[in-house]
Amino acid sequence: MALVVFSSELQLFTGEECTHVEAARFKEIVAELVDKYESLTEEKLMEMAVAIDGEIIHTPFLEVVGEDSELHFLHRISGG
Amino acid sequence: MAKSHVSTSINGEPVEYLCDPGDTLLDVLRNELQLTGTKEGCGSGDCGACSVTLNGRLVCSCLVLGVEAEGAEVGTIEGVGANDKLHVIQEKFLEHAALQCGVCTPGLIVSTKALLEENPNPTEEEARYYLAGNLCRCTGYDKIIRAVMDAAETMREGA
Amino acid sequence: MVSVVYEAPDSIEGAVNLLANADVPAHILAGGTDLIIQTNGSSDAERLFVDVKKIAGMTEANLTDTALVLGPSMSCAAFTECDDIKAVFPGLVEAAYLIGSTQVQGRASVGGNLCNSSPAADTIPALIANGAQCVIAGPGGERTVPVEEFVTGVGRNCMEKGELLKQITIARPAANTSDAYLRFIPRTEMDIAVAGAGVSITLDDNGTCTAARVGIGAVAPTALLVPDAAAALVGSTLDDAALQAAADAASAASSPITDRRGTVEYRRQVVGVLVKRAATIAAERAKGG
Amino acid sequence: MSEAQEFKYIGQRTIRPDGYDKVTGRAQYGADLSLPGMIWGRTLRSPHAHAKIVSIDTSKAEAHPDVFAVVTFKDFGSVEGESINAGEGAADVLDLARNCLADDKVLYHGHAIAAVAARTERAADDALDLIDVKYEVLSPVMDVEDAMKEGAPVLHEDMFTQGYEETPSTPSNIATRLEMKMGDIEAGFAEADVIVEREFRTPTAHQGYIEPHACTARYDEDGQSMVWCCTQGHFDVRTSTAKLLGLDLSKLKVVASEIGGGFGGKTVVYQEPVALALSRKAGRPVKMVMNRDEVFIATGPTSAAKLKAKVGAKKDGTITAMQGWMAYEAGAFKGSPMMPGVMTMFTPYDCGNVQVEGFDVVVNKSKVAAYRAPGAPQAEFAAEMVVNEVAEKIGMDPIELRLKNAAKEGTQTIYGPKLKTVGLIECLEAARDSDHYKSALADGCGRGIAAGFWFNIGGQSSVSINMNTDGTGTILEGSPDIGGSRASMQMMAAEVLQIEPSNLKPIVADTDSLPYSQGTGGSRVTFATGMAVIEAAEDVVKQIKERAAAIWNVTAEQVDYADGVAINTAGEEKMSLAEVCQAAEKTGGQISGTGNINARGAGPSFAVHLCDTKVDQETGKVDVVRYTAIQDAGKAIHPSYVEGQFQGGAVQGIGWALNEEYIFNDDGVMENPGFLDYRIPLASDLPMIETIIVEVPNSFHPYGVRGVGESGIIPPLAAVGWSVGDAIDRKVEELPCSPPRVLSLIQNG
Repeated sequence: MALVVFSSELQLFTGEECTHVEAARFKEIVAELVDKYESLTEEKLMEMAVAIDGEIIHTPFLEVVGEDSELHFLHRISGG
Repeated sequence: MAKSHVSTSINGEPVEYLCDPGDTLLDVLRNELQLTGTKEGCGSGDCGACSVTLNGRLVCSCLVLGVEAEGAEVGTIEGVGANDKLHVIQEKFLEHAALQCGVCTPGLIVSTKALLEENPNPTEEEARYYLAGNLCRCTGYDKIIRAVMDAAETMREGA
Repeated sequence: MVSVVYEAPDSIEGAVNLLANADVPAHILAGGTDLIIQTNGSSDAERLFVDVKKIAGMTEANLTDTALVLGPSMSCAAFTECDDIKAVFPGLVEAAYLIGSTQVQGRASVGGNLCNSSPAADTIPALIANGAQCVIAGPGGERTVPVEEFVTGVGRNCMEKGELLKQITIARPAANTSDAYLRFIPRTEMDIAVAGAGVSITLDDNGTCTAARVGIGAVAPTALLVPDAAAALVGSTLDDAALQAAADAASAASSPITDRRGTVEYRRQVVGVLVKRAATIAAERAKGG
Repeated sequence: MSEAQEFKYIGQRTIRPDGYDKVTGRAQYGADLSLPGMIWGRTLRSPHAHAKIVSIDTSKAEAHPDVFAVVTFKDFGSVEGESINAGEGAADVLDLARNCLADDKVLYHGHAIAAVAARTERAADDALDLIDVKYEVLSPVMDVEDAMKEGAPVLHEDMFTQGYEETPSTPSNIATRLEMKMGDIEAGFAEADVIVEREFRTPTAHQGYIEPHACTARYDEDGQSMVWCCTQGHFDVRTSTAKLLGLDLSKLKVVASEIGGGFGGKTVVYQEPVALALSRKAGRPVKMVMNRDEVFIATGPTSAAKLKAKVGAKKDGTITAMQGWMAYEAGAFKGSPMMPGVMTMFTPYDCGNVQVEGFDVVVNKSKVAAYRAPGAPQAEFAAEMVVNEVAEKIGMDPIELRLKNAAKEGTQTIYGPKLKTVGLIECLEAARDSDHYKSALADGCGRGIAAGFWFNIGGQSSVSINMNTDGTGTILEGSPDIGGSRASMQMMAAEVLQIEPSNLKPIVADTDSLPYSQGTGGSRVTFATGMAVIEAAEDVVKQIKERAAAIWNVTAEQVDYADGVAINTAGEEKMSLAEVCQAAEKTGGQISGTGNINARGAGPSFAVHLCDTKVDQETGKVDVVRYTAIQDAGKAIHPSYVEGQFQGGAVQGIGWALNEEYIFNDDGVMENPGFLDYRIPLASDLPMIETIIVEVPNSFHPYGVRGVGESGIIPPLAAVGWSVGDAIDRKVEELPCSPPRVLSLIQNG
């Protein structure tokens, strides 16, 4: 099961720091999370970037998530 | 108000144009004569992007009226270097990567040419002060000054 | 529609005529480095520019046995190349050299700097220190005004409609006299003075100051002659106490404002520092000369 | 990627391919395009910092004989508050539209209200005077302190602070509150022997690019509209402009001119939609060029900020807790870079107990735009100043302290993931071993050191390489080249194709010629567009092999490609790339490679700077006497332009630290909107900027590139600030270190 760690901002929606999710791909993880947390929307999650095992992905969607992967949702970074 | 007729010389070629007496030389160069190598960065003489020579003196063309060029000799970036060969200063700017965005570059090259004509052997400090009126926001000036000093040396050797 | 009429007369009389008879706002165009910016944003429907640079003598400087006669529209670049003048009035030449960039130097002039009458003009304190006189031509003939009386307020001066600054004259100084001008700016170049100080010093053979003039700029509506600062120097060997007294006198004479370039307190302090430093340099030069 | 790669072209200092045009004045920038029948647009701007617009009467301007069109907000049609990718990340369309032309309120001095297109620029200016706007003037709110106060005038009645468990029911100027934390901050401080806590302020500062915003727009009712402009992202200009004017993307072509500097400030639209709206109404091409004062009052500054930093450490130098607080000005509309400020503040440190809280606050200044590592310089300034003070307090060398606590591979960041391979330790060691750090400090001087962290980004880049029949090729990329990136693209393609770089011509293609490409920003181009170039070039190589294989009647796998030559491993034959290209006509048509990617795996770039300053004790004037910038490039493709990025970033940071600041009067009117009084560094202000390129490869890039454009602006604020304080034996808490402020510190402590 992949470990999903929530930012303090997302914790406002989830009420917990992390959770384990059983899913093979990122979009399915999002579906699981939206199911699990009532106030968390797909839109909210999809507008964020994600770091899967430390690699920051700005527009995640089809990413394959490993059994022991660690996921962090974070704000998309832009730049100057 | 009728436009004024001006006969002048730009980069050694006779040029005539009509301009409003309130137009700056910069307006005339860019908008009437399509000599857009001379850039406008501020319109107030604070950035040097519009540097040209007027009767051999380095000036900001945004602070000269088009009508004042009557009978004068104007030198712009388009007149630096020959058609098929860059001026040493231009070559050195490229060699030293002395430009990033390049918008200040025409002004800096015109100014550097004026500097080295006045003072073929400037110290780094003299070069920095002479060029203080040419703002560059990209490079931090380091590579520009290196290019200027190298160009000076090369020109002295060639002289 | 804003429209400009441009005239370039070749004589003082011609210029005076144009200026005196203008029925629209008339401006004297010398280097244009202030005028062109100022009139860009102006809403005058029509205006007259009288370019005075074609008039004989306006762009030349002559140092005679008795005086410097300066054509007010001579570019600072040309003026600062005059080694003979630099030898006699190094401070004045420095002041001219400090106006703007190399590019601005190519056009700006001492006369233009004076006639623009900014409180922060660099050459005015140096002209004051050297006791310069302004020769003004007008419909009624010529008159001469000491430079410290020429400027009457921020951007204002004593010239009436139809008048034109024809010459700036400075008598050759006594032996063992020299000058210096310093200004303070946040960067090394390109800024308008936050404070400025021009000092002229005459020394006797023992190094005692026998005469001094102190002009300060950017710390009052006009550049000021500060007799108290000069008095603090005269009779001294420019020791620390005398220099500090002169600095204090300059600070006391100032009445600066707070604006984007400096605060009241800052300007008042710094003008004193500049007087001290300029007096020291002028004295060094007076010794050497 | 392998550890020690051998390169043929990468790492050389080639002459940039666009250089000739730039040193001869031929290169065409934003204001350099004129079209037949073109007229000029000018913008009416608010004289008030905060006011309701009661009415706008444009009838007199419209009646002016030289005027062709006047537009206001209404000409944008119906714009809804949805989010689009408008350059520097997601932006609210309605905010964007209201920033281009004010709707019912003006929110800053200089806020655009209407625009006129007329036969000449002067006539357009005259006509602006004929537009009658009636205002109900409101009190302006000019800094975060005032804006966050109870009862402060509110800019947006519909703005309720996001980021609390319960969204407040009354509107305020605080758009967002964000908190990030890890570990136990209280326990961390309890463990500390030394705690330093200070409050800091940084001013509103501008990107200060020399080229003002400029564009030429031609509306075409048949769907051939065109905008030519100087921008960091022409695809994003197309998105925004098309949205505001209700056009399909295919009906608008945006051409990126050469760009005269951007630094983040040219990632958003200001005039482009307005010019196209004017052109639509006027039936003529319209050129709009900002004056310098418009650039200052109405475009891009970066956030002024108020910050607090608190750091605890043990006597041995172990940092035990780091806490930060920051409030960033967003300007007139929400969206300051507070978030990256929170994320980057303490990232150079491997500390488990961290907590940072940030606020995004609207004020009556122009909407901030991205500026080089947006948000990081302010936050890391506060952090680095306090870290230096901790080192001072425990009597430890500041580099040693940083080495002891340096972030490294595996360091947990406050924003979630653990760091991959990074080069901070290598940068610190290079700083420690540098000639600069080992040199004695001259009398009356001070020395400062600071580190900086920036993420860098990847994102979408699209590239085509079209090969010609003589074996030369054109590289089409969609990322505007601000600092010489075409040279890097040329070198990377040359490295793959194994042909001379000069045989490849890189161009920035317009929006009709390539799929979407994200703009130039986030230090992404050499990394992400570089990856797209490599992919496109590999595609070309693949086709070269296939064509040669077809000619030799072998399989593509039997063909090797080396030194620009295809080799038949099953026979004796060889064909050069040029020969294969020449034969393309007979082997299936011309050869063209594509690389359309969404790059991930951007590698953070750490920087460490050293600064020596000398302070005039009687005037407070600061001179930078020596400066060294050290930064991890991953791999320097073109070392000269990498050094150029270090130097340029350093000097922008020096300017920010020393003299640059917006000055407003009591009515919120900017008093220094020009290069005369907004004092960016001059050639005569500076020494040479020494550079050390550290190369710790980024494993996600084929050549190890990280991206170097932004990190260099972060350390100077604290390196200069600490150095000044060191020279005068005081603690700097407010930037810039302008002479009056420094003199006051000297005299009043």
